[in-house]
Parts: sequence; structure tokens; C-alpha cells
Amino acid sequence: MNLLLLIGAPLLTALAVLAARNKAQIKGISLAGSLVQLGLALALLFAYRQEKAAGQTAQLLFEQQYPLFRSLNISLHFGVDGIAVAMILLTSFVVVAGVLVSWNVEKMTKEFYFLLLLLGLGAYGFFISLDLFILFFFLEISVIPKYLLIGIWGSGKKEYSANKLALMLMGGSALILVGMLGLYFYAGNSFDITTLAAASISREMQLILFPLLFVGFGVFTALFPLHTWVPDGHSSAPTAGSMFLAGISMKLGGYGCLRIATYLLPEGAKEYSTIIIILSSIAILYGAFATMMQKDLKYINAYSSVSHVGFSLLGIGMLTQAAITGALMQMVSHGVMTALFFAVIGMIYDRTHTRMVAEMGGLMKKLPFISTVFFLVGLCSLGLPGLSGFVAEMTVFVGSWENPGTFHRIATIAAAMSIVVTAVYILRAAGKTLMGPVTNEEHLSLRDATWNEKLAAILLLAGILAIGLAPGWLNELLQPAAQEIMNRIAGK
Amino acid sequence: MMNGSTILFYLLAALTLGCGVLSISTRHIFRAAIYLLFSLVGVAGIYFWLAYEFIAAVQIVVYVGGIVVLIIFSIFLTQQAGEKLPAQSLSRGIWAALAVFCAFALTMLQVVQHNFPEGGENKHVTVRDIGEKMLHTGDGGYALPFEIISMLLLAAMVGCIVIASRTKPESK
Amino acid sequence: MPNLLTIALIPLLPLAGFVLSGIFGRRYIRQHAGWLGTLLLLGSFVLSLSTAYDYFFVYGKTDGVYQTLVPLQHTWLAFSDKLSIDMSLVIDPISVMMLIVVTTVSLMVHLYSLGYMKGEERYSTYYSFLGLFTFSMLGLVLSGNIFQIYIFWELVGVSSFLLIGFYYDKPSAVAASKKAFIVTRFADLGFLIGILVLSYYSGSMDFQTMIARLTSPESNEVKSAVAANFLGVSALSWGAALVFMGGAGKSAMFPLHIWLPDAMEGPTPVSALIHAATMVVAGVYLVARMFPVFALTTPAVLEMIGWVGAVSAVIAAVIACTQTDIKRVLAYSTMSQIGFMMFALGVSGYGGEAGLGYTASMFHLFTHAMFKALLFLGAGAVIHYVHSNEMKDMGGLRKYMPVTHATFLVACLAIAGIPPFAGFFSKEEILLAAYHSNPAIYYIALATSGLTAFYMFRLYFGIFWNKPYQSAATGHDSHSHGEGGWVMMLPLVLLGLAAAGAGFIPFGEFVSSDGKALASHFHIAFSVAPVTLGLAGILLAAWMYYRSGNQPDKMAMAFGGFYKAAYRKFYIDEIYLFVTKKVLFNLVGRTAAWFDRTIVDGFINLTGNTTLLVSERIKKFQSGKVQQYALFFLTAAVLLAALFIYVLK
Amino acid sequence: MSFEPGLYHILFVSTALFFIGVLGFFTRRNLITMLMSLELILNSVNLNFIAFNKYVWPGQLDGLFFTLFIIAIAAAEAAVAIAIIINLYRNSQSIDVNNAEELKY
Repeated sequence: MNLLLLIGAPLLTALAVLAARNKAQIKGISLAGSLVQLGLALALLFAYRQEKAAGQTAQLLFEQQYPLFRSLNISLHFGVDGIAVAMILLTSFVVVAGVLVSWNVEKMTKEFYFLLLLLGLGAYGFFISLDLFILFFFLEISVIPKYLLIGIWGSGKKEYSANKLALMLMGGSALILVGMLGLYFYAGNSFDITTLAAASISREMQLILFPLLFVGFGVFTALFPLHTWVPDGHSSAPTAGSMFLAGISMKLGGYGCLRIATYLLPEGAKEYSTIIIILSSIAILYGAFATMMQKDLKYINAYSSVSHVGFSLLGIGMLTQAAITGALMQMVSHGVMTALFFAVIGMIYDRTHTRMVAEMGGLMKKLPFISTVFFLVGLCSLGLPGLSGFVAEMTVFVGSWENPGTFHRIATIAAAMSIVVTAVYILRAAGKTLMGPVTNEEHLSLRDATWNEKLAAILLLAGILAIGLAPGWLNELLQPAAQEIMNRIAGK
Repeated sequence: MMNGSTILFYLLAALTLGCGVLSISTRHIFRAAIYLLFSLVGVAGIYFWLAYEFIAAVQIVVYVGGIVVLIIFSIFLTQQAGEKLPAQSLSRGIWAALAVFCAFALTMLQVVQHNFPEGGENKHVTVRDIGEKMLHTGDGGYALPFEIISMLLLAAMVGCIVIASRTKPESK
Repeated sequence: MPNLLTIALIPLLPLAGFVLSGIFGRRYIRQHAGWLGTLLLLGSFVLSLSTAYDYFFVYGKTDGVYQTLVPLQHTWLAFSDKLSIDMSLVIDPISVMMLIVVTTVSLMVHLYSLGYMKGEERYSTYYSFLGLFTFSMLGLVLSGNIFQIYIFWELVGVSSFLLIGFYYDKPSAVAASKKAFIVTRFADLGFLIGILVLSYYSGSMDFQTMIARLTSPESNEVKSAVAANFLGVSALSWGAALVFMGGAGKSAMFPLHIWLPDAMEGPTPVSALIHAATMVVAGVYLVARMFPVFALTTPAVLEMIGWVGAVSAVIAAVIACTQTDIKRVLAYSTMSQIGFMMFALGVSGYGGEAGLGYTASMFHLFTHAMFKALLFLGAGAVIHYVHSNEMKDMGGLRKYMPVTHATFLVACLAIAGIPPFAGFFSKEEILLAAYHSNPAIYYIALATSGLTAFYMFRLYFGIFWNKPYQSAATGHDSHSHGEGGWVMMLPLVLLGLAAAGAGFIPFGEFVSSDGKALASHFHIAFSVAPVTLGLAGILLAAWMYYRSGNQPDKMAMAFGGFYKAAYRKFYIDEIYLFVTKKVLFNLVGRTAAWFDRTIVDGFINLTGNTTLLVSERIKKFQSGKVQQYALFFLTAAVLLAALFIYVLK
Repeated sequence: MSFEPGLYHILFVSTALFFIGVLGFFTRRNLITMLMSLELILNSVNLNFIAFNKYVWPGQLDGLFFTLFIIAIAAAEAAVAIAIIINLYRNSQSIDVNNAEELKY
């Protein structure tokens, strides 16, 4: 399968949107384009599985390479492993759902969809790139539109949030850039991941470069204490913006932390794993406790994202095969789940014009579909079996427990405690908004989800259920890649 | 050992530098222009002293005859007669003098410490040599720069007309 | 060998009911969801019976032991080479017994609800939740993998949550459902960590492998687990204790019991199914499932289980004597009876005669399911009739509700342990087992069984005798629907028959700790004490509540502060409330939220503001004055030149 | 170093002239006088070219040509500068450099 299709399709869609004449055309083109991307992602999954089933043992499949700057050894090098396939699939799901929930954006529709599709393009490009330079390029492509999405279509103190988000992410990018250049000069003048992986980088150098790359990508994935863009950014962003932010952007960071920082610099990862574990355990528990006190639904989900993403980082820090697999699963699971959560919050906000928990009550009566989805995604968040969150978190726990140090055990138990706190805040939010008597008389005239919202919710729910009910396929996809990373860490 | 040539050089140098200093220090703008003129003449004199008559001639024709006259015209256009120039603030003057002195000292130190290679036998340059080289199109010829400079002059001329002749925007 | 399809269909039929009425219920099969669910469950019930028959009588014993059969084992999620979640179906005596219990009670509740829930707005939703619960419970029972049990464990938890909060516009129901979920979730945290510990040391999540490895003291697994200490206790003990913590939460053992009385906010048939007969005994089932590990490897934990069970039994019985809400009385009674089952396991040994407690516990689980479900359904009928949960609104109902009255009486006699009703047999065995191994627990249990008889008959006399009935709900003709239709009466009668006759099943034949048959012995002499105590309790209750009078108040006065403490449930709720509201919410949560906004985010903002401030200061350099720029330029050039020439040669 | 004028002496003159120009450029507030200072600076550069041509590479003419071109460019530059100054004067009735400071923060 030609991976260029994955960049080509969103690019063409975005350009076509620019050429569209009216809103109907814009929406039609965007939806069609995003569905094509979804189709491509699914085709990629099947092609990948087919190759693997045919006995293909290479880590990276569908490799392509075109020289770009010969003198600097930069080339357009594309290829995917299991992790990338899973992430691409996640991206395509979120893109389609994001297009669907934005159906009623009235202000500057064309620009909105264009930026949305551009964000998707950045993510696809990021996941298929095997050249750090190109990868960085796509990473930046996915940052800039966010600034505009929040700044123009956002709500609340949107300028502040947009600035904060863009500046913090740019700060992360700066660290990544420095780390990248360090790799380039100390490992054979190449940005190519495969070349860098083969090069031997001295331990001292790894200890310097690893924190740069890990923290840089960590900013994207809400590494404590650099997570504060998450609540503000999410709460100000438009619905689709939040979905992309949490569903895709935070995964760029997680992917980078693992696939680049940890994979290329295993010695550094080993050295710093203690710190990663401490920070992620803090993020998990502290995020969960902070969530308990939030009053705004978007803040609730934003803080719970901090907590959930902490599991990814915890898994990475634990450095066992199962924990890393779990970390990856958590990324995918959290992506779908949070996107859906934000979509539902957006749907509720569109109707009630408030996101304050205290101002709602008994919505189940009038909004049965939305409430059911809210419930399901909440249950997914608190790790109910049969939904994706459970599979991911349990894999992280089991994997973490395989690291026999007492310190690791305590960190695992601390992280596990969050499942109780999560239950508290999810049930509290759901109980107050959906259950109980209807507190606001005006809410009695609300209308349930429209077709596009239903479609978006069902699509993402399908993703959650596909992982939750039959996690085998995802496991097969991610486990070899995690094993590969473990092999490097073990020095094989 | 002082001979005529030496004395002449020192005189020319004194003229150049002295008039230069006066040119930047006088508070009468018209006098400044005149001092500048003499300083430029002094430079032309040094060219003569170095036996580059053609350059000296060009210096006098273009600088003294052209640029200084242009400057004097612009003074007439922009300045009331007899008006003294405004003084610069003292602190700026002191800082500037300090910085300039340090820079001068540094440069001179470097110049003095550097050993420039001795050139070979001196050869008189005739206008013919210059003309041939200037219009030579082969290796080491200056035909192309010459053309470019002419284009530049044309462009400058057009530019001057455009800038100076622009009337005020639509308000009038 | 039982057929795989047959067994797989047992849980799958209710699941189909859940999916069908969950997705289509609202629009298409609104009115028929009840019958659909009931019929599907009937199928499940019949299949369970046939499985039980096949297993016990056709397939029979090999070497005098009922073999464990695993007709299905499918790797669902492989964590690593060793550890994986296998979805399996396990058929052994206790799982078959539980299949019967779950499908029977569930079928009865489905049937009963056809009448009880008629006309509810979310009728189809109710049946879909019931289907989900039954599926999860059956899945739990059939699990052969400890993680699989955890999965279904969570699923029954969530279906319990959904059903308790079924009347979601009632704030108390919402609060109760949250409480139930969160308290059990807390216990599940222990269970989860226990699973991690045990599976790590045994290198397997499969029950059979795990038990085999952990019970042979010579195995490497046991040695490494015993060697690993934490706070002076071996890892294995920690693991076993934590797993029990999960069971204690679900089975409402002290001090994790606080959710159970509140859970009575759910519809009464749900209480009968989930909070009396099936889900709450999951903890007992879990301990029974892992019994060899507890009994052979960590006897200290087993003893702790015994004590937790005994304490729960007596505390619940005392509280039950003081409550006035009939469902709460039944809830505490449930807790007390589960305490009996739990300490029966706690005092049991493994194998042979020592394993009597194990058999007794399972036997009591079985009989209790029948008569407690019956009690709840009967209470449901009463509540349906008088539209109130409070005992003061009842009295004299025997004339109006004859069937309910009769069956309720049977159930009360059964739970009080009066021969020849079912409870007598199982309770005698439990007491016998306790008598032989732990006399202290035996005396506690003996006292508790006297209390049991008292509070049950307090309930019975309070509802059906006492003062003559006056409808409290004025303006509402509560008599029009009578006792409810045959769909509500039939389950009462059927369960009544079971409660009366289940004791005659030779239970030891089928279920014992090591699989070998265990003959039950009856010593008439031994039975005298408990039966006498039971009768005394009944008589006391009759004296106090047969007619309405002031004896109860006098009695309450006599106990003074103790009565008040018991009435207030020994203030355990208040302690929990303090810990959650004050400590967790206000102290930890508020601090975390404040810390994040003020310190962490404050630092980020400080960085931004400092940048702004500095740029505000240094922007003066951008003055627009050309000469100044030139001067800076020259100065910098000189400095740099000097630097490069003289310093960095 | 002797009294006999040579390369170093001319270099001294040109350097001095250069910094005189620079000092003028810094201290003068009138744009025209600043332009004059600029002319001094350019002349000092020319002097350098000539001197090096004479003493270091006497056989060649490149220094000479550079001087010629610089003189030509200086003429053009002066013309353009004066056009700008006059335009500025027309707009703001002042050619004080301190008044031409719109281009700031």
C-alpha cells in the first residue's frame, strides 16, 4: 500500500474545501474526504495484517524513500509499524467524527474545515514519517492550526488559551528540535530513524538527549507538570478542536516519547525511568483528584485526560513489554474515548448552552441518546470491562507489576488507586447532569442528537467496543513493536 | 630625512584630517560643507601624490564638482540661512567619542601589527591602461561591472525623480 | 461431557436479551421486552438444569471426584508469554450449583417483574439491564480465569449500579447507586492488586494452574512468593487478603457493607435478584473458588475471613433488629447471612471431614438464595400493596394478602432455622463446622441465629399482624390490584416450595472442598441449642409485635444508648462520609485542584508574564533613533572584535 | 617606522578619516551633515583601496577600479539620499534625525 495516499487524501480534501463554493459543498467534501481517509486507514490495517500473516517479519512495512536535501541527508522516508498503523486508524476515526460534529459551525466554515483537515494531515504525516526532519515538519503542521481553531472559533478566554497552548507546544517543539539536532550530529549526520537506530550513541550523549526529546514530546502528551495547557486549551477550543487536541495531538507526544525518545535512546530511558514513573504516578493520582473538584464538564474531561495519559507515560517508564503495549493501547483507547467524551460534551453544550455541572440535571429524560453515550464513555473512562479503557489500563497494570522493584510496585498501586477516584468523578458528573430531577425547566424542550451527531458517536463507540470486546487484534498490532523496543532496552 | 615629497604628504594628510574634523564639528552647516570640500580635495591630493592622476581627477570632478555641490543645493533647500545646527546631547557625544576612540585604537593596533607583503616594482598607470581594462570583456576585464554601474546610476536617477517629485497623497 | 454450545448459550441468552431490548426496546419492542427477557431466561434456566443433570448424573464422578471440565478456553488478551486473560467456561460442582441459583432466581425475578414493573416508563430498559446483569453473573460463575472473574465482577457491579439507580430522577436512588459502585470499586482495587500479586508469583491467571502452583509448598512459585515480604507479611498472604478484600466489598462484609442497605433504593425485584441472592454472594463464591489457596497456603488469611464473617453477621443482625424500613431489615439480614457463609468458609479446612464448613457455606448460599429472594419478592408485594417501605404503615395484612403471607412465613421459618425448612439444614452444618474448629465463632454464630429469628419475626408480625391495616395512601385505591397477578404469585409459590424443601438435598454429595462426597451427619443433641434459641427469638418477637403495644419502646429504652447506636447503624456511614467528604474531597481534591491552578499553572503563567515584563523593559532599546542603533552597533562590533582577537584567539 | 610616508601612513590617514566620519555620523543631528560624514567614510575606504593597490599589488588595477565604482555609487547614493532628505523635509519640515523615529516599538 502506498503510504503517500495517506498524506495525499487529506491534502486534496483540504484543497478541495478551499475551492468549494458553499457550505453544503464544504461539508460534503470534508465528509467524503475524511471517509476516504478512514477507508485508507482500514485498508492499511488489513494490508498490514495481511503482510504479517504472510510471514513478513520486518518491523517497518511499506517503506518508501525519496531524497529531499541530499547534502543534509534529509529524505522523505515513510514507513509504518504496528504502532503507526494503530495511531493512523485512531486519527482517521477522530477526523471523521470531528467533521461530523462540526456540522453546524456557521462562522468561517471554509477556513474551519480547512484547518481541521490540515490538522489531520499533520497527524498522518507525523505517524508515517521515518525521517525526524519530516516528522518534525508534520508535528508543527498539526500545532499551528490549533492556535487558529482555538483563537477564532473558541469560547471563553480563548486568546489566552490559544496563546498558552501554542507557546507551550512550541516550547516542547523547541526541545524536540534541539534533541533532534543532537541526534543528527552525534549519530552519523542523518535524521533517518532507521539509521539512527543502527548508530551507536554513547551513554553520556543519550543521557543528555533523552530528556530533551522526552520532555519535548512530553509537553504534547501532558507530562506533569507541563500539562496546564490541557485544561485551558480544551475548555476554550471548539468541540472538534478539543476532540483533535485530546484524540490526536496528545498522541503525537506519546508516540514521540516512545517511538523516538525511548526507542532511539534506550540507555537514557533506563536512566530516567524512575523520574518518568514518579511524574506519571503523580499525574495519574493528582489529575484524578483535581478532576473531582472541577465544575465545568470540559475541565473534568481535560483533567481526567491528564490522569489517563499518565497511564501511557507510566507504561513507558515501567519498561516491560506488557507495560509498553498497555501504554500504546491506552493511547489509542484514550484517543477514541476522549474524542467521544468531548463530542458528547459539545452536544450537551450546544443544547443547554452551559457546561457547568451544577446548572444541569436530569438530562437523561430529554436526551436519551446523548446521555447513553455519555454514560458509556464515562464507564469506559473508569475502566469498565468490555470497553477500551479497561483493556488498556489492565495491560499497563499487569505490565507494571512485572517490573519487580518495590518502588515500581508502589507506583503501580498508587496508579491503580486512581480507578476508584475516576469512578467518583465520573459518577458524580454523570449523576449530577444526567440523573436526578430536571433542574432547569428550559431543558424540558431539548432535542436529542441529530443524524450527524449520532453517526459520529456511533463511529467512535464502535472503536471503543472494537478494542474493548476483542482486544486481540490491537494487541497483535502493538505487541511486536513493544517487543522491539524492549529488545533495544535489553541491549539485544 | 625630510624631502619635498614627504612634506607634501604630511601637508595633504593634515589638510584632509583637519578639514574632516572641522567638517563634523562646526555648527554652521554651510561651513561644514566647505570643510568637507577641502577634505575631499585633500584626498584627491593624496591620489596625486600616489601618482594616480586619473583617480584624483575623477575624485575632484565627481566629489568636489558633483556631490558637494549637490549637498550645498540641498542645504539651500532645507536650511534657513545663518541657522546654527542643534547640538547633540553631551552624553551621546561622550559615549560616541569613547566608542570611536576605542574602535580607532583597536583598528590601528591591528594595522600596525599586521605585516603587509611588499609589492613589486612600481609601474606608472596611464589612462590608456585604465580604459583598456575597463572595456575589456575577457578575463580580468571590467566591462560587465561598468555596464551594471551605469544601470545603477540610471536607476538612481529615476529613483531620485520619483522620490523627490512625489506630491502629497490624495488629500490635496 | 456437557455440550459446549449448551453451556455457552446459558450466559449468551440473557446477553441477547440485553442487546435486543437495549437497542430496540425504546422504539420497537417496548411492551414485549419483558416477555422476551423472561423467555430467553427460561431457555437459560432449562439449559442450566440439563447441564446440572448431565454433569452430576450422566457424566458423574471419576475416581470418586467430580472432575472440572473446561469446554471452552479462548485467549482473549495475552499480556505476555505467561499471563493472559482466557475467556473460558468452567464446569465444576460449585459453578453448576451457582448456575442453578442464578438462573432460578433470575427467572423468578423476570417473571415477577412482569407484574411489578408493569406500566413503568423504562420497562424495556429495566429488562435489558436485568439481562445484562444475568449475563454478567453467569459469566462470573463460569469463569476459569481470575482476570475473567474480575471482568464479570466489574460488569455485575455496573449492572447493579444501573439497576439501583433505575429511578434516576430520585436523588436518593442516584446517591445510593453511586455509593454502591464506588464502595465496591474501592474493594475491587484490592482485588485487582491481589490478582496482580497472585498472578505474578504463580505465573498464571488460570485458576487451575494458579491453585496447583500455589498450593504445593515445594514449588518455586510458593517459595519466591513467601520469600517476598512486604511490611513483614509474605506477598502471598497479601495477595490472598487483597483478593478477599474484593470479595468482602461485593459481599458487603464489615466494614465495606455500607452500600448494601442504601442499594435498596432500586426496584424490589432487583434487590431480590442482585442484593440478596446472587451478586452479593459473589464474594463467597470467589473465596470458595480459590479455597485451596486460602486453606492450604495462607491459613492466617482464612482465619481472618472467618472473623470478618462472624463480626459482619452479628453486627448486621443487631442493626436489623432496630430498622423500620422493611427492605433495610432484609438487607441487613442478607449481610448477616452472608457473614454466616463467609465464616463457614473461614472455619473450614481442606478435604474430608474438615471441609464441612465449605460444603455448609455453599449449601447455605444455595438455600439462602431461595428464601431470601422469596422474602424480598414478598416484601415487594407488600410494598406494591401499601406503597410504603415503612413498617409503621403496615400491619394486619394477612387478610388482604394470603399468598404472600403464607410464603413469607415459610421464608421466615427457613431463615430462622426451624426444622424442616431449608435454612435449618444449612445453618446446622455451619454451626457444626464452627463448633469443631473455632468455638468463639460458634458462640457468636449461635447468638446471631437467635437474633435472626427475632428480627425476622419482628418483621413478619409487624407486617402481617400487629395493628389492623389502614391504607396510608389516602385517595389512592390500593386494594384494586390486590396481591398482583399470577405472574407475581407464581414465583412466590415456587420459591416457597424451594425454601421449604431445599434442605433435603444431600448437598455434601455434590459439593465439597476436595470434590469427594461428604456425608452429612445430624446430631439431634447438637441441634437442640440453636433451634431452642430460634424458637425463643420467635416467641420474643411474637410477644412484642403480635399486637401493637408499647413493649418495643420499652425494650428500646432498656437498651438505651446501644439501641440508638444500632439504629444509627453504629455511625459507620458517618465515618465514611467524614473520610470522603472532608478528607478526600475537601482536603485532597480541593488542594490538588488549587495546587494545579495556582502553583503549577501559576508557574507557567509566571514564565509568560516575566517574558512580557522583560520585553516591556527592553523594548526601549528599539527607540527608532538611527544614531543610537549605530552607536550600539559599533560598540558591539568593537567588543566582539576585541573578544575574538584577545580572548578567544 | 620611519618618517618616510608609506603604506602605514596612508592607512593611518584613512582610518582616522573613517572614524572622524563615524564620529560625525553619531553626533550630528542634521541628516545632511550625517550624509557628509558618510562621504568621509566612503573616501577613507577609497583611500585604502588605492593605497593597497599602490603598495601591495602595484602591477594590478583592481583597487583602482573599485575606487572608481565606489565613487560612481557614492554619487548615486548621495543623489538618492538627498532626494529622500528633501522628501522628508517636505513632509515634516525638519531634517533632524531625532524627529524621524516613527519606526520604533
